Amino acid sequence: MINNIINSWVFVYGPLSIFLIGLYGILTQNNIFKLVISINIMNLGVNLYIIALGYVHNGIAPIYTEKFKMSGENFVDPVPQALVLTAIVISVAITAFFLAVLIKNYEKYKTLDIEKIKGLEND
Amino acid sequence: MIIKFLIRGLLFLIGAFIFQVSLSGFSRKVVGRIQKRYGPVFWQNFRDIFKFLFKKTSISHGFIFDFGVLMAFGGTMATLIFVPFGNFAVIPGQTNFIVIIYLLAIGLLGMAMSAVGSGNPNASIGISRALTQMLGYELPFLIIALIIMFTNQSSSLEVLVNSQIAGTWNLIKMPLGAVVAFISVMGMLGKKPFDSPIAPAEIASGPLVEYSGKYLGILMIQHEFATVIEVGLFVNLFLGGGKTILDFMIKYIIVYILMVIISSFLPRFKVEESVKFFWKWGLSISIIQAVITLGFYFS
Amino acid sequence: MRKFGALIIILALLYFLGSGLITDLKINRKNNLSQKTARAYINRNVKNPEINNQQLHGKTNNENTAANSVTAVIVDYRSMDTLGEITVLFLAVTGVLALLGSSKNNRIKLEKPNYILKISSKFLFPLIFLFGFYIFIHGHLTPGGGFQGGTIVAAAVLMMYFASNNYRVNTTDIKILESLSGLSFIIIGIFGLFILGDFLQNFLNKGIMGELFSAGIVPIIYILIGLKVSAELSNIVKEFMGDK
Amino acid sequence: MINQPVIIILIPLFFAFLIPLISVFSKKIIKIIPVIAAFINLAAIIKILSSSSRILKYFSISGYKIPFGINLIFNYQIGMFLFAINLVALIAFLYFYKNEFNIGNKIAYPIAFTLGLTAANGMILTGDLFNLFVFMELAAISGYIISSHRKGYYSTITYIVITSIGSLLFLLGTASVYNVSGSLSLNTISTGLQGVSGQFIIIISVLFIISLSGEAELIPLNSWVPKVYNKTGDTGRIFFGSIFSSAALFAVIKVLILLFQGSYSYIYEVITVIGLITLFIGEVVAFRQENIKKMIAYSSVAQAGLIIGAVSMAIKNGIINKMVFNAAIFQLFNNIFAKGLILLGVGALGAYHLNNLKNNNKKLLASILTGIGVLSLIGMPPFAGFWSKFYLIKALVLNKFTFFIIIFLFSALFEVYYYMKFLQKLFFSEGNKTKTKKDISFLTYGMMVYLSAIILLIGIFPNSIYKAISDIFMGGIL
Amino acid sequence: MTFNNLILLGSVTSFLTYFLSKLSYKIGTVIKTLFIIISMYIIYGNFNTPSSISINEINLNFNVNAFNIYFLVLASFVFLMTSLFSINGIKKYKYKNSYIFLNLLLFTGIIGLFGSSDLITLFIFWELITWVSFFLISLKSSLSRKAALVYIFMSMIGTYFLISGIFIIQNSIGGVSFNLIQKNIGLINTASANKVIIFFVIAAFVKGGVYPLHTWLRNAHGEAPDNFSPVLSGLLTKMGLYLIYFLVIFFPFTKLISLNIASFPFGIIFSYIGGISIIVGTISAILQNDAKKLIAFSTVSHAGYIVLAFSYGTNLAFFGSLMHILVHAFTSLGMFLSIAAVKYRTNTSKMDDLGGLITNMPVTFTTYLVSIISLAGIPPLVGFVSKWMIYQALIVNGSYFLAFAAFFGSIGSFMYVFRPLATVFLGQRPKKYEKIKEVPFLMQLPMLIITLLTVLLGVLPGIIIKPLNKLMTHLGIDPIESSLYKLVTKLTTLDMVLIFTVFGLGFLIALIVFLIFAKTTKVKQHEQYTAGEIVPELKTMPSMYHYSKNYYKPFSRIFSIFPSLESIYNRIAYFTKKIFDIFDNFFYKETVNGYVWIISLVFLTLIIIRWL
Repeated sequence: MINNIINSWVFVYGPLSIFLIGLYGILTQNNIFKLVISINIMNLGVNLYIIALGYVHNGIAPIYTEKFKMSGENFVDPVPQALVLTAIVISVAITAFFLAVLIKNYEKYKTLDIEKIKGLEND
Repeated sequence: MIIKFLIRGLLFLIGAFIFQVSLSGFSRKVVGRIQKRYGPVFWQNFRDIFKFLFKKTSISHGFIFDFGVLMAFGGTMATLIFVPFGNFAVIPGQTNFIVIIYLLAIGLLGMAMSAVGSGNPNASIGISRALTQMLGYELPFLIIALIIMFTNQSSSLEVLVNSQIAGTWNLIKMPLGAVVAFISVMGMLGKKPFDSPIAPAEIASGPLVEYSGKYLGILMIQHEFATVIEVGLFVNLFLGGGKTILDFMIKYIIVYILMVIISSFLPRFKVEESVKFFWKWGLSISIIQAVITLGFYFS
Repeated sequence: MRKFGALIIILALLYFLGSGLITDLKINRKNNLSQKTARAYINRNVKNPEINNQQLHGKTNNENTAANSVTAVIVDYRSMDTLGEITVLFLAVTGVLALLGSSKNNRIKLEKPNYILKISSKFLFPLIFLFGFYIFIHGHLTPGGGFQGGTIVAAAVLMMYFASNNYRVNTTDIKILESLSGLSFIIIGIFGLFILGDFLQNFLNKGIMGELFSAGIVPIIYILIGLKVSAELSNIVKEFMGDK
Repeated sequence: MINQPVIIILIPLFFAFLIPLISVFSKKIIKIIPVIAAFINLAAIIKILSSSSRILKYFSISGYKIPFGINLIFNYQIGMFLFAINLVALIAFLYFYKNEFNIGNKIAYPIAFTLGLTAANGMILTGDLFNLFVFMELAAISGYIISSHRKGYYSTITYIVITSIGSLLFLLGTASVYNVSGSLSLNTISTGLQGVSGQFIIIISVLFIISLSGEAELIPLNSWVPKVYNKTGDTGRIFFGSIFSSAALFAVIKVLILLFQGSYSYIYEVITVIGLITLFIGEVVAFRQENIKKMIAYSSVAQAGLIIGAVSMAIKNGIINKMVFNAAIFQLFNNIFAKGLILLGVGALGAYHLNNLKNNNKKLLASILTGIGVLSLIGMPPFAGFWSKFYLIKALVLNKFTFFIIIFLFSALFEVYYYMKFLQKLFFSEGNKTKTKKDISFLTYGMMVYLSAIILLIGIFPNSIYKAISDIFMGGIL
Repeated sequence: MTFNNLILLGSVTSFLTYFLSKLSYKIGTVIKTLFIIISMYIIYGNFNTPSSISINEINLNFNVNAFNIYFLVLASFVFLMTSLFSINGIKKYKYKNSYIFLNLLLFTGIIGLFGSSDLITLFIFWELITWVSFFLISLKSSLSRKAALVYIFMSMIGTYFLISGIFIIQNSIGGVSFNLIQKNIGLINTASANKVIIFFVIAAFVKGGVYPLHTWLRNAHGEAPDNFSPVLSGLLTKMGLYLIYFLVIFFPFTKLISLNIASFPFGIIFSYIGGISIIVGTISAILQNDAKKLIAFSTVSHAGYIVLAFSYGTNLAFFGSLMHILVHAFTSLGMFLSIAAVKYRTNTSKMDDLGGLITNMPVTFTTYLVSIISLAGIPPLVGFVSKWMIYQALIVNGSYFLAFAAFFGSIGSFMYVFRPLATVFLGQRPKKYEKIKEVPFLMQLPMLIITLLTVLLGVLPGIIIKPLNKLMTHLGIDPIESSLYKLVTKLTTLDMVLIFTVFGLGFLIALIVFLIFAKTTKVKQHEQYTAGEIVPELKTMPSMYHYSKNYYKPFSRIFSIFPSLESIYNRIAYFTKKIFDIFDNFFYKETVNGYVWIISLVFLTLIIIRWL
């Protein structure tokens, strides 16, 4: 019983709440830089979620060594780790580009507040 | 054959001319008496007409001015040919109500054309009033006529007349309709209170303002013929025409004098007032009449 | 008000998402790989499923002999993802270049670089560099790999930037490096296409699991990835330092 | 051997990687590289089409069979689609080569465009869920770069935030799906998903619907569209309007059909509603625009809504209504050319705002060619769009989708209205006879003539094309 | 040469003429005229010989039969007249060669539409005509462009209803060719039949300009190029009404007689709509200030006549409606052409600014006069015949509201057609128009032809009645009995020749009377009696003395209280636009996190609606 609750919080609710905290940040913040950070928090939440789903009870890292040489060993799922790796790299890429755009945008409007920018922006 | 019809037609026209002109002269006397005047002699109108016709100088305002007068005169005479007079019709079997109504329009159109062609604004104003008022009085009249034609399943005046002679007059059958038609005919004749188109005081007798000499004479004759047609229509539709010409004439005279007397009491409507009058009362009454009659007919 | 509404929204989302997913997700104890493709990846028996419960380490097999299953997945089983991934990184770096590269040279100057850092970086730099290379050369044996190694190398470059104001990275070299590594990745893949009929198919000798020179093209590709990533990340560093 | 569809992805990728290397030696050559890439790609597609069947076929990569390796799906119909998209891409590249190369960075934008083509091809071809995610991200980032082509940084920021939220939701969905079904390739997930609870399916479907609606310009993630269309360059507009949106729509349709296999009717109901709302709002908002770029943006939003709505309308508990589905696909196919032609013409004429169009009589030919595109888009004979709209209405009426057809035709009214207004302004605008800012090169005329010739040909021979692209997932489902 | 080749040839020729008229627009117009003549010949040649264009599995089937040859000939005639007129008429146009090209394309489209023998073909040409005519209308001015936008919006409504109706038919019958539908009409169930009828009629009413959907007519007709307005009014509206005759082709005529198509009294409703549209059109026409817009509204009221007579359901009325199509084509042709001629010289069709042009352009005047006499339905011209039939039908069944509408229409038409006559051709001529001359002969020619035909058909209606009787028999309706100049009906017989002779004789007598009396002295236009004086201002500025501004002021005072349908529509349009703007602001004019709010709300709702 208590185990289930802990499991559900560690594996599902925790990562999701981190993700949603990021979403909260986007919903409430007007500063573009804070938006970048919020998106990264959401990324973090998602990555945690994926990794958590990949975990097997008492699993070990999926690497064959002298110690674990049989294929029947209780490895954790390697696929989510691969996915997370890809996701991280992609998020790094997006963050980098976002920051570059942010710099240029700041040069253009001299502010990071989107409410102000909305006023300045012309169609 | 053709010659026979021609002669009949000519005689008919001349007869109608003499009859109606003397009648209108007589009616002037009647009006005079009503207004506590002595009034002219009954052949006064002949004097006027021929005086105008034989006048030396008569001014023309160009081609359309003349052409319109001819069109009005010719069209009216052509219309008159189709009206049965008692048991006498110029061309038996050719007395179609719709044809008459629409041929009558030619006269009006010609008159209007030539009057406007004179280029006098008073004439134009008069014409525009006349046309507007026409939209007023024609509709109730046509509705009533429609009912009559429908109940007799024919639009030939002779048939209508004979059916009335056989049965009862439409005056008794549909009194409301008769009243409406009577008022409409007064509108057609341009008698008071419906004489705003030719209001002498404000627009100098409107369409006729530019006419003089023989033009005026011709137009007077045309007006008399038009009177014959319209009153004759009323007599044929409601008073059962006549067994003989004499019978017809008596009814005709009664109706005409009645109209003259009534109109001599009344003031003048503004044009939109008269249109409203015809639509409010004339139309509604005629439609009531239609409902009643058709109800009887179908039951 | 706005904050409050946001709070309500995310709480509702948390409730619905969590309680919707939790019932069917196979977590922790419930999670067993037998129904998953991962089992085949781990057992390296995608091509011939009959081999089960047998020793793989120190042996050879005709499928994949990378000791690190994650590497096997990344570089062999799902290598198309990896190709796309490095393309994404490459593209992002290009984008950063497009935006920041146009502006003139205004390199961030530290008014007084840390003395210790300045001295120590001189000999730390080759070590970190070496470490990074080690990481991505041994990607198929130990944890880590091309991306991790590349990041370490870029970190070294970053350190150098902080260490001294007149440190420069040569743009042309970076360009050539990332371009060549990317191209050779594709070319290797196309070799596979021509030799064995599938793109990125492992056409080299598999060797024995656990040795350095094993697993055919896997280490080669991972090295290429490492080079590319290190080049690209240091390019990012360079651009954000405002260096031309 | 070489007939693997993967090379359609690889060729542009290869040239994109080549560009930095070339830039070291000379910057002149770069501007021709994307053109070469698209051209070779077209040749490759034709080569592959010549030896491909109509049945859906799975091509494994790195030698591992389904569901273990990543696989690409391909058949003749998909080939036709790729051909259309690459053709428009070639034209866009030519336009870029002629007019817009000198704007902005000379290395980055060619790379971005070339990789954009790669991403579009990948989104269409891939048969793997996570691989689709990767290609969508690739498309997104090239989109970010393209959208910043004319310094519209704020629009780019909007675009980034919205699409990255979408992609994160997609990741959530993918991870959950993998965890439950244990596989990532589109056609095996559905078997793995059997016996899961309804709630799970709801969450998954909503996650996928919302996340996929980003690139496909559907509500709720399409708020970036007008901003980006307004701020990016001409080539970028062609890319967004004609290439990315079509490829993304195709990807959505693929997921709808291969992943969910037509079961779970809730998904399709939701998507029908979303599509209809998108259609209606897009048309009526476009109807109010004075800015032509935004007008076309909203109209493409509406088109996406129409197509998705029709497709999901066609799917009902596991059975595809072939008539509606094929008609919708035909509409999508015609849109690629029509929208490409319109955007090309708008760019070439510099016609950006309804009220300050200069007198285009000197460029009457270009206006007329643009007009052909517009007439085709609003479905007037004898152009291609007429037939797709015709078949769509036919299918909808014959299947008694009354509500759908009412909304569809009602919004089509407004579409006709504003596009006709645009044409009037284009043909008869009595502006002062100032010199228009750029006059159109012979090459651009050639491209426009080429596209309009295609549209006219489809208009005259609709059925052969219709047959060629009908039953696009034959064998994949049902 | 068969019919399908004619269509192909037409579309090719139109493109050729575009480039040829770049040399000189006269060449283009001449080619156009020749092509129309040739096509008339070919249409006669192809009577009852089906032919089809089939490009991969799309068959455009054509067949000329007793029914549609009437419309085909009418179309070619109208086009012939206008293109003769426009040989000189388009001299001042800005986009000459586009005009010629589009006009010829439109001709091809209309021939294709009338010649088509299945509904799909008909629909394709319908769409083609819609956009071609849209561009034709927009050719003139910025005002005409606004009008064209309204036009295309409303006609697209019609188009969409039409296509839906067509597919409903295909769904329930399994084919769209006319013969097939006629054969298997039994297969269609009542509900679908109702739908089909309503959809077809809406499409027809929009294009035909019948009451609730007529609002596009005024500006489209008024602002369109002067040489195109006759086609628009005389033909394109008829093209709309052509559609409702399919109700007779498809559904047996007996059902129409009982005013009860497919279990619903459509006949009554449509005839009443026709009546309303007569009245509304007439009143609005009287209130117009621009000659072309006035004629546009007369088109509305006459479309009302046709609909009324069509759906009234007796064969006499049906015949009347068929004939009235021809009559109205003639009259609107004549009126529009004469107004176009006036405009060609004076560059305006505002009745306030014109006057006294009769001495300058007598031929134009004659055309206009004859046309309006025919329009007002005055004997002995052709207009009287068709109206007479309609009246007969109405009187026989004594349906007095419809009769009231019909009478109102004809008397009112008398009122509004007289106004241009008075204010444009008669009255005082403004100074600036003293020099202008009659239009060149090539422009007079069509007007003369129309005048002569109007009189001839009026005197000898049998010429047109005989083929129309064939048409009726083709539709399975018993024809009306008539000879060359006699029409016999239940009420009475009409003898046009007699009326004509009597009228002629009356005119002769009047002439004699006129001539025997004293000679007249002709005076200048502006030497007039006003209170016994000649006004001096008349010499300097006669227009001051010309009564033309708000001619029917008293009448308009009566109707000043009623709001016009157009203004109501405009208000609706305004409100819808505001609503649309709200959408825009809500979805697309936000900051980034505003968008994210929308996203998360949608996300939440999508989950919740299914969850609960």
